[in-house]
Amino acid sequence: MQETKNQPVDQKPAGPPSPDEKRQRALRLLEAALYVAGRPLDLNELGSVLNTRSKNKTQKLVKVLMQEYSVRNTALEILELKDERYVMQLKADYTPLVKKLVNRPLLSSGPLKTLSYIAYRQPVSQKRVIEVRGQHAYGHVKLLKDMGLIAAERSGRSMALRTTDYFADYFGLTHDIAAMKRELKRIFGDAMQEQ
Amino acid sequence: MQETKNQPVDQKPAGPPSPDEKRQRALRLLEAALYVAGRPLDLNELGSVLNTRSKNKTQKLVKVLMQEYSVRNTALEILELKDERYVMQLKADYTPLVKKLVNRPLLSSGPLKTLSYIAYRQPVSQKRVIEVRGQHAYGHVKLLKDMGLIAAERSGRSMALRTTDYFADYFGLTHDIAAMKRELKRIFGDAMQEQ
Amino acid sequence: MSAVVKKPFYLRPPWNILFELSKLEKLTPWNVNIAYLLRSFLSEMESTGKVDFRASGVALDSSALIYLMKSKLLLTLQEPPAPPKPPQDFVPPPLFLPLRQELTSTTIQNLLEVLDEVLKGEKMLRLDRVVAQPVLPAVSDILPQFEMFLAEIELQMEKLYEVLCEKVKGAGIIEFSTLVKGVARIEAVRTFILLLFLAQDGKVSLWQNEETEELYIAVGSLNLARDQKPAS
Repeated sequence: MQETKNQPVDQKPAGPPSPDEKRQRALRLLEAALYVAGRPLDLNELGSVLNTRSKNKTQKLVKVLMQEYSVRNTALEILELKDERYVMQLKADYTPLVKKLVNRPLLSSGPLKTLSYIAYRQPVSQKRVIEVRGQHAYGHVKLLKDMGLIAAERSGRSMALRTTDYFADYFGLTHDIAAMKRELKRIFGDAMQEQ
Repeated sequence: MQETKNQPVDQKPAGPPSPDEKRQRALRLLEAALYVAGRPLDLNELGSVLNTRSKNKTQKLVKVLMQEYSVRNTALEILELKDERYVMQLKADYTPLVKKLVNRPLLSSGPLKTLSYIAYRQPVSQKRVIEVRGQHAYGHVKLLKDMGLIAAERSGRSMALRTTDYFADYFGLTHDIAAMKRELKRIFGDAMQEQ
Repeated sequence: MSAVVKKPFYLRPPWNILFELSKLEKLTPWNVNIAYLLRSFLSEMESTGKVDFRASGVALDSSALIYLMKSKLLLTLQEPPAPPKPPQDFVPPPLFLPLRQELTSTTIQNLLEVLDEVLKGEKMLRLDRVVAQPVLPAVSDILPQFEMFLAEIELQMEKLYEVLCEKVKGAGIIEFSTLVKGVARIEAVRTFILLLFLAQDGKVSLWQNEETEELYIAVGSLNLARDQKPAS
């Protein structure tokens, strides 16, 4: 971090920012948001960094940014997904060439196990998760919630844990829970047969 | 990495690539490498994606990329760190505006202070850390361990806390503990004077 | 006037302590048995037949003062010890993490690999339950024993109640120490527990003198036992 301290910051003129400067600032904020999230963001999330509720305005700006990225010669791209969500990602043909540099797991083994159990049995009560995974799973559940991989939802009188859209996006699964479970069971069944 | 499935690929001309095309391709590979790693890469690692052992050639190219990023109006930056290592990251002044979108556990200022203290005094006993930082630092130590930023190592009859290589990479510090402590003293010295 | 004015009794030890404030302040309050002083002061006054309200007032005031001194000491004792001073050490300012997009290596395959292990754990949990079930004694095995235990307690309670009714005749009250005089310690403990059961049922009343720690037992509810006939 120390190196960034004396970095030149976006130069600001003395007077109030011109419309073009404001627009440039908004584009950079959208770029920053897409970069740090590393996942698809919807227009509400993108609008929140611009302090606007206007989906229309946000969408216009993010499309300008997409255009910027597509005309520039770069390894990165910004894509529009269905449901008006946008994601910054590496262009596919670079992936195999650099993936050896990706060596940090999303989660260590304990929390990953807890996540896999929740994904497979969802919606599942926290009590059940702790029974199966042990007391330390309280910490896992908290971490998984903090990371946005799972969420708690009311299920009858108690709370149940389920995976989030971010979970589905990360692992390339469908957002529909029932279909996702079928998908997981099928992949899991295949994996078991292979052994 | 899953989002990159089924993406359009850079168009390639039919004939053999020109020297400029080769250079452009190398620059994009370096950009891709820095983007996916999310940590400082040394010239060997960067060279490996270019299939070259020439540190000189790699360094020249990465400096061109740095220059590209610094003249372009963008929220991202590429920095050169100690020991000829390079990292891509968000410009610091965008951090507060978009950090709510980050799905990794980010550290608040309490745990960060505990981390600073451990880094500064390492190897240091957990007991000492709790004495200086208070009871709540038990939670900080656990969190920092979970994030892989610190580790406990046997030191004589007791356990001592020290920072990990991942920590050094994250902050762009050298891996050598003695040299790192000197570096930190300089950084903290600057920060203290600024206050 | 030749008649010698006799010093009132309360200016003699031990009661004089209640009337000489200068002495009072030099005392260790724990050494003063207020209950004893006041009780004996009253009985002495009763026996002489000279009721002196001023003296009673001063005695009451002094007693309150001694209580206050005791309370102050208690409060001082209860004050938590000062927390140890944290060692002074330079705590550097927080290091702020730069934000970097970092792709992670965990894939759906990794997720499924660990799922296998987790589901095995889940199966074990079910097996544990199945195994655990027959080991638990059936309800019918426990209940007769428990009922016998309760019946035995009730029998013992009845016996003790009879003994008490016999012993309190006339006085209405009996001290616990008298009741268990000469019996083994374990028997005294049993008697005490049975008394608690009897008190719970409202068959006896218990209260304790805080000074002497003596436990007093009255058969029935306190007032009824002494002065009135129980309502039918």
